[in-house]
Amino acid sequence: MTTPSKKLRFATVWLAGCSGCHMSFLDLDEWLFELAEHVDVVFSPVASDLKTYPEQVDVCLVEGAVANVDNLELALQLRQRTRLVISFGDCAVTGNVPALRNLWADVDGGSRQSVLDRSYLELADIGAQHPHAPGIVPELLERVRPLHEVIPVDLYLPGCPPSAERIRAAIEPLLRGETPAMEGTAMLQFG
Amino acid sequence: MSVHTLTVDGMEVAVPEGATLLDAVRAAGVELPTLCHLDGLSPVGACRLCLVEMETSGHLQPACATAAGEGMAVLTQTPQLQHYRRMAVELFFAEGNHVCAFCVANGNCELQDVAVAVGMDHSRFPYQYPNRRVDASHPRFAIDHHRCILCTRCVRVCDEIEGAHVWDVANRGGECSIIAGLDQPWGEVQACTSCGKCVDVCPTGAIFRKDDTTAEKEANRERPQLLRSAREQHQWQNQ
Amino acid sequence: MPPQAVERTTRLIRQQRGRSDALIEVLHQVQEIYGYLPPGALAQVARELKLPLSRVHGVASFYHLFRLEAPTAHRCAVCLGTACFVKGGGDLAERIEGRLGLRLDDPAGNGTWALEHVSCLGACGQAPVLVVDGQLEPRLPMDDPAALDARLDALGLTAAADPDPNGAS
Amino acid sequence: MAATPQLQLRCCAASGCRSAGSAALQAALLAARDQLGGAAEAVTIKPVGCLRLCGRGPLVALDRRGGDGQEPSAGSTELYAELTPEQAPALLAAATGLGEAPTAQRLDPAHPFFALQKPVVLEGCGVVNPESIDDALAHGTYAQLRRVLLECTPEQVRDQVKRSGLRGRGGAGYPSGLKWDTVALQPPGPRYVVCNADEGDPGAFMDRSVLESDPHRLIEGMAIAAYAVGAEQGYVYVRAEYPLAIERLRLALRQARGKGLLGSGIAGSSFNLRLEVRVGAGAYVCGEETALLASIQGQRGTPRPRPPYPAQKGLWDAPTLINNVETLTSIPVILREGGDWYASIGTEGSKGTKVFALSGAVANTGLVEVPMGTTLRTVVQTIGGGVPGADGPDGGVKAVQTGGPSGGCIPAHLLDTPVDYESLKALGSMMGSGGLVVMGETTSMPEVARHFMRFSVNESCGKCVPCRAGTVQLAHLLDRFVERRATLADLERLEELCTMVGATSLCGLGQAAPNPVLSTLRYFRQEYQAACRDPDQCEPLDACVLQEVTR
Repeated sequence: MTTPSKKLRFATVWLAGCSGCHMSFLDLDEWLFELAEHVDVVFSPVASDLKTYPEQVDVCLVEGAVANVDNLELALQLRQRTRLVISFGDCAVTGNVPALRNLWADVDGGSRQSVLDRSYLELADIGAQHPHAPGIVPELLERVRPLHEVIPVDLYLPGCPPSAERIRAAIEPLLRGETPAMEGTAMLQFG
Repeated sequence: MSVHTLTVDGMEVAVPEGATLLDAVRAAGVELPTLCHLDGLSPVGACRLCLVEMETSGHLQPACATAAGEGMAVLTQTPQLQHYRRMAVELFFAEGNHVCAFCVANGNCELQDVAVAVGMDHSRFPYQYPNRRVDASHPRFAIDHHRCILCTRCVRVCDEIEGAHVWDVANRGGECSIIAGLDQPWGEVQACTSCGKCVDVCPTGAIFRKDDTTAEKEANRERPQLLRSAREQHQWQNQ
Repeated sequence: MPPQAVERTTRLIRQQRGRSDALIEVLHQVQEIYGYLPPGALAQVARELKLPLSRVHGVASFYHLFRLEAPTAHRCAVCLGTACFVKGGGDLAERIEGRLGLRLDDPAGNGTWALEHVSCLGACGQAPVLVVDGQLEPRLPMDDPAALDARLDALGLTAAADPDPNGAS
Repeated sequence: MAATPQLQLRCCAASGCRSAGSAALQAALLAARDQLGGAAEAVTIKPVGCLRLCGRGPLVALDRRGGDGQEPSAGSTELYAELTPEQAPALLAAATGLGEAPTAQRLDPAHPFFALQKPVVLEGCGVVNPESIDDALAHGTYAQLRRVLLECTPEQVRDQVKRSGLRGRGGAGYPSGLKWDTVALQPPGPRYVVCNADEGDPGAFMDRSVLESDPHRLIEGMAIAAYAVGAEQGYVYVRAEYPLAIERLRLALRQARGKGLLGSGIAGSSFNLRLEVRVGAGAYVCGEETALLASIQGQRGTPRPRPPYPAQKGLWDAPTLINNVETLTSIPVILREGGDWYASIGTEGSKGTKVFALSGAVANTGLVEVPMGTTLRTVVQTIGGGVPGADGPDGGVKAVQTGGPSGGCIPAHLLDTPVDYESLKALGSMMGSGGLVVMGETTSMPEVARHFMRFSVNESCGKCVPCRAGTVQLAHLLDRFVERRATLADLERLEELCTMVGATSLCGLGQAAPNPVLSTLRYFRQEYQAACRDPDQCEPLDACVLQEVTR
């Protein structure tokens, strides 16, 4: 039934997050082999070497919030090229920890300046200076946003990180062409 | 004692005179989410999660703050009510800074639980990121206003059970916040007896013990009811 | 706390027979004494009305007419009620913000002046209106910028630091 | 009888005219009278309350009574507007036939603005001196209180109120007689009567005018209400933004106590009543009755769920009658003329008259009392004179806002709607307390909606989450429409949240807060749609997406 040509084109993306969701994904251990029978991993920080997000992706797990222009560009691009986009983990779903700098949106200088000053000047032991490498270090957005505020999202998979069981319970039905039932503490609880 | 008979989602239940609609709903074995309500404290009807629909008039009433009456018929799970409840929970999440991942109450938080109960997988309303305060001036406890949902349980338990009235609500609208004394650091308010009841009743991780870290907070939300029955009925339920 | 003010506060609380339901009335009168409600005065009110401190602060901070910080020397209120809104109250507020170099509803203002909004003064027949140091100013001529400027100048709504009062705006 | 006419100058001393300089004008008139001497000395100059056309103050009315060959009661009245103190001598000279009146200042009393009014609540407004109980007594105030105390049982009084069909003028339109019965028929014990004078709707100044113009009539109405429900203690809760109203009300209460019309054994009966003024401190929500009760008791003005209603459990848990200023001020006339007389005015479901505060983009702004059922067109165009400088079928009117932040915007094409509780509700607005703000063609409706939503954000008490957090979200959503960066999804979300906030908020403020949005969506939807970005014109990564996320 699952001939190679019918394999889903599967991607995972890492935006502004700690990569914990990807670690949890790797916690799926041997089930990953099963997954590999159903999907081709076409783009992923943990399972692929491609640098450009490919066309015609079926499913994409997006970890992390949208915090800088690179995140934004990739989010917009993957939306265009993906059938089913999944907000993967609390950072993508709510903004979570990366979005905490939004608390400073209304202070002088705004959240972008405040977080840079704090990180690179105030807390620096030596060589305090702002990172500056145009074209290499992406510019921060003034506000960190959850993924769905930037692009339409098809499925929300919360958790910080979502447990391997939860990830599996969300992906398995997709492989069968079904929508997973995202309900109850096991599937929905934040944190 | 007289009894009222009413129906909850079509099920007939009998509750004693003086019972609330919430009592009736529970008597019918129906689960209704609540946040501001806590047994043993006076009802305020503020969180709107326990709204039920009066079958004849179509009016929505907070079950916690409405007296059960003879012949009433209430609906608790209409699609509309479920829709409103989810939106209310989204509004709660969006107006504060609720980051479950590193919250002291993670796994023991009523807000987290109602989010699951109403099926909230994300908030359609943008988060507001209010820049609030954390007050750790009390020797044993702390209050993190980012996590406060203004349920006023702390205000009520301190006033009605402990009798100290350390807490109250200041300001209004979206600027509302829980204050101690004259909006002073908690540790400086002499009225505080350090009884910890506000910690026990807080539905979230807003008020917590300082020695608890992420996901370590244990609440004791039955305490007001136990104290009240001890005081009023002279019945002690030693656990 | 100046002893005289403390004494006056005690007296006015006694006039209310110490009734806790007179709290708002008492706060009005205490604000008359100090120009605002300093914490010491709130503490005295709480003590003498036998009310919890937090309750007194909760009430004082609920009502917009109670000030918890010392007011600026001059105050201007711009009405943003519906009639004033329709007749350009919003533009009027912006204009005054620019003239005085301050932000609407910032109690600190520019140090000398503070500009606040009021929801409606019931003077809708005279819209748009201002209240400048307690005096109601009706019918600001929003359609005639020169006349408006002259009127605002006459009311003293000019940045204090500005050497050329006509150069502002 | 002397053949010389009695001359009286009534100078408006209500706050509208005051801010336009009526005090200086009156002083100038007094000085001119002394200076002119002779015939001028016979001219009575008296301060009165609102003379209605507030937009053109200061106003003065000149009465000529009982001249040659006339009945003493007959005579003529001339009205003058926008008078300066310099014109005072000329006015006096004209009054006494010694000179030309300042014709440019003269108003036509036959103008529909005056001619179409039917003063019931405002009967004494602009006629009596609000600071003199003797003048009020001379005009018949307190006569009904005295009569009722001596001749009627409380049931008879309530019966007349029921027959009158009077409905609460605070906005909701609950039948007053029913409310009075509910309070009166509670188990024995103390009860209270409260006058809600916390007129907070932007655009409303009816109650302010009554308080400033004819406070004794309100006190009489309140005393009758107290008698009818068995209350011996009452409060008038006035918003602090009305200092002149408070001052005059306090003075009137002192005067009434001095005359034995308040206190113990009123007018020789066994009825006692203490009335106190409670001054608000700047909280719109205190116009909501349970919040008002909390505020009277010295607490934060937060509403509580009803039932129990204040008529059952109000101040200090005792049955409490709460009526607004206009409702209570209608009572003396109803008892004088009879409930049936009152019921003969107005429409089937909305009896009597209604006072409106007409303002905004309209030629004649001021206070208007008309029979219920008068069309909005009559009020706005015939009485109000339409938008200044505009013509066309609807006189440049785009919409009429009624009901303040709880009401809605009625579009010009529905101006033939009669003003009554049901008709306005059917249009998605409400009667509200009587503020009527006219909006011209240039007014942006999403901006109007945002104006009201910001008001609700500011005035939300913060107790329940739909109002506290929902109005904030609604205001942000409306920002997107005003700034023309909304999407069609925003439009959907806006409507969804409006419905939720309206259905689930704890009190009337929150429940009605979405009304200005919903009504403008209903009649001016195209303005919201026009403010939405066209998704087809927005490629991902193009300027408008970037602009949105990088804000």
